[in-house]
Amino acid sequence: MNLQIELKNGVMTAVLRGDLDHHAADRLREQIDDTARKVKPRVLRLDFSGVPFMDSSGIGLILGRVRLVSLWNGRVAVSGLSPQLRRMAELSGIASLASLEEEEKEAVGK
Amino acid sequence: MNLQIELKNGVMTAVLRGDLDHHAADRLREQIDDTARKVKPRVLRLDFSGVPFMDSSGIGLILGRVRLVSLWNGRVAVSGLSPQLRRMAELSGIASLASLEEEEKEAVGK
Amino acid sequence: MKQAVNKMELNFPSRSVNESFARGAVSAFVLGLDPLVTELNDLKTAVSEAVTNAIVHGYRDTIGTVYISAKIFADNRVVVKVRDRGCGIADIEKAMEPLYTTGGEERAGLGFAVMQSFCDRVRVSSAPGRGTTVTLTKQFTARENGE
Amino acid sequence: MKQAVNKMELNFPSRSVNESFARGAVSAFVLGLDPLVTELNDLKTAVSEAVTNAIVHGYRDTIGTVYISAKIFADNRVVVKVRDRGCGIADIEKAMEPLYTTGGEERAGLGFAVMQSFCDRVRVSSAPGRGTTVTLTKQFTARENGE
Ligand SMILES: Nc1ncnc2c1ncn2[C@@H]1O[C@H](COP(=O)(O)OP(=O)(O)O)[C@@H](O)[C@H]1O
Ligand SMILES: Nc1ncnc2c1ncn2[C@@H]1O[C@H](COP(=O)(O)OP(=O)(O)O)[C@@H](O)[C@H]1O
Repeated sequence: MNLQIELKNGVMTAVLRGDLDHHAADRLREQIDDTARKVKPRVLRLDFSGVPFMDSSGIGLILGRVRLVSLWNGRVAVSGLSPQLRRMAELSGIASLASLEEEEKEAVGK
Repeated sequence: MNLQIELKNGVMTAVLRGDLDHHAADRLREQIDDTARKVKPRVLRLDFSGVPFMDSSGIGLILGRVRLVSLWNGRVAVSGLSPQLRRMAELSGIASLASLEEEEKEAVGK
Repeated sequence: MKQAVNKMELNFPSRSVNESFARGAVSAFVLGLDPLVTELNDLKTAVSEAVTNAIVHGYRDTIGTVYISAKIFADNRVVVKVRDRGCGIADIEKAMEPLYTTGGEERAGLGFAVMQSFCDRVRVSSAPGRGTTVTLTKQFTARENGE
Repeated sequence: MKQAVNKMELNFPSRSVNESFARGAVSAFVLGLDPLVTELNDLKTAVSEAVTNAIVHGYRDTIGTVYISAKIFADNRVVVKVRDRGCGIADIEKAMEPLYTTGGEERAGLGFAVMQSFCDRVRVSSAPGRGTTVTLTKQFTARENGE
């Protein structure tokens, strides 16, 4: 698992790469939270476009970040979910807590 | 494992695709020999460019075909060996029995 | 139940690095069925949930051994058992309720829900102090090319 | 010898379809080392040779169980044992000579030579009628990113 963090206009984007299971989530969480606690971003975007596999530990990772950023009234946006990950997200009902961004715009707008 | 056979001017080319182990070799051998016995090609070319993995069963497959086509004075040409497969081929000394074709020409000639 | 056409048994210590090993091994086992990508991914996901539970809950504060067995039947049905000798589950029905978790903030309480959604059948047998066995059954699509 | 940092045990029936399963499972096990592609491929090749021998020679006219165990040590050394309870080898030295084979026309007699070339160490212990154990040792390169 590999993590890349970008900061821009109060938006912190964490780009995840690799399989996301409990083992990987444990390691990612620490790294994401270290930066998030310092930056206190208005929006924490989690980009899953580089995640080929995810189990419910990924949902736990999202929910934990929703809880964290709510400390400063931030919100979590989730992008880049493949159909498989989207199924997992829908099963979990996280859509009411984090905004699941559709990739349609990107796909259509060339 | 998947096999595609092409015939042209007395040359029979068998294009192999997939991992080549004892299990796969057993299946390929039958299919290659069925056609080879009917066609009796002057040259039997085995194209390994679609083979990501091979163990010594692949060498057995080549040697068995050398033996078969020698029945009608044919020869075996081996092409498309990756560096890993080339190492296996060199270890086996099959170069003296089958011609190992270099891919340089193709690579250079665009 | 008919005899399995293929089977395997596997065990490893309950370290989280082995979650991906367990998925990978089960994947490699069913690859001979030439499975649909989605079906393979469903099984991998369910195995990942069950193995994670053994590691995180079954052997919560200790390292124990996780046991996996898998069978393939002639009709392309795959049965995977994931077993631990850990703490066990007192109330299985409650444990299987979506969102229920004893794992703290970072667990979603969705492991069993995911197994049920991604497999055809999930059976849990458990006894406190003795451990837990989760049996996952998934029907794979018959492919012409399968061996 | 120091204690292993990770280990696994695996068994399956001696059907040739399991040659790729065995390679895949061992691969998945050492993937946590973040191995170099060539080193991983070397180990896969050696495992494939040893497992094929158990299936083709050890259990020549029968189906038996093949046992694999693998250990990873702190210095990134990997030890894989492949064991059968098949016919055994009477003369191990002779069996290990390149090109020697009792397997007929389609075997190259290169299995042991490949294991030796692709691993750092190969140990064979065998007794006629009792079976064979092949122990493969390979040192992997330490990667910064390994876990
Ligand atoms: N192998 C196990 N051993 C002991 N308890 C378990 C085991 N598997 C599940 N449980 C219990 O069932 C609960 C629900 O599990 P699950 O639905 O997978 O969600 P989660 O893993 O996110 O907690 C766990 O929190 C735990 O209390
Ligand atoms: N597990 C085994 N059980 C019994 N005999 C074996 C085993 N492994 C190897 N042998 C013997 O050693 C010989 C040489 O093996 P090897 O070098 O791997 O070449 P090959 O598999 O092509 O015959 C085999 O032909 C067989 O006689």
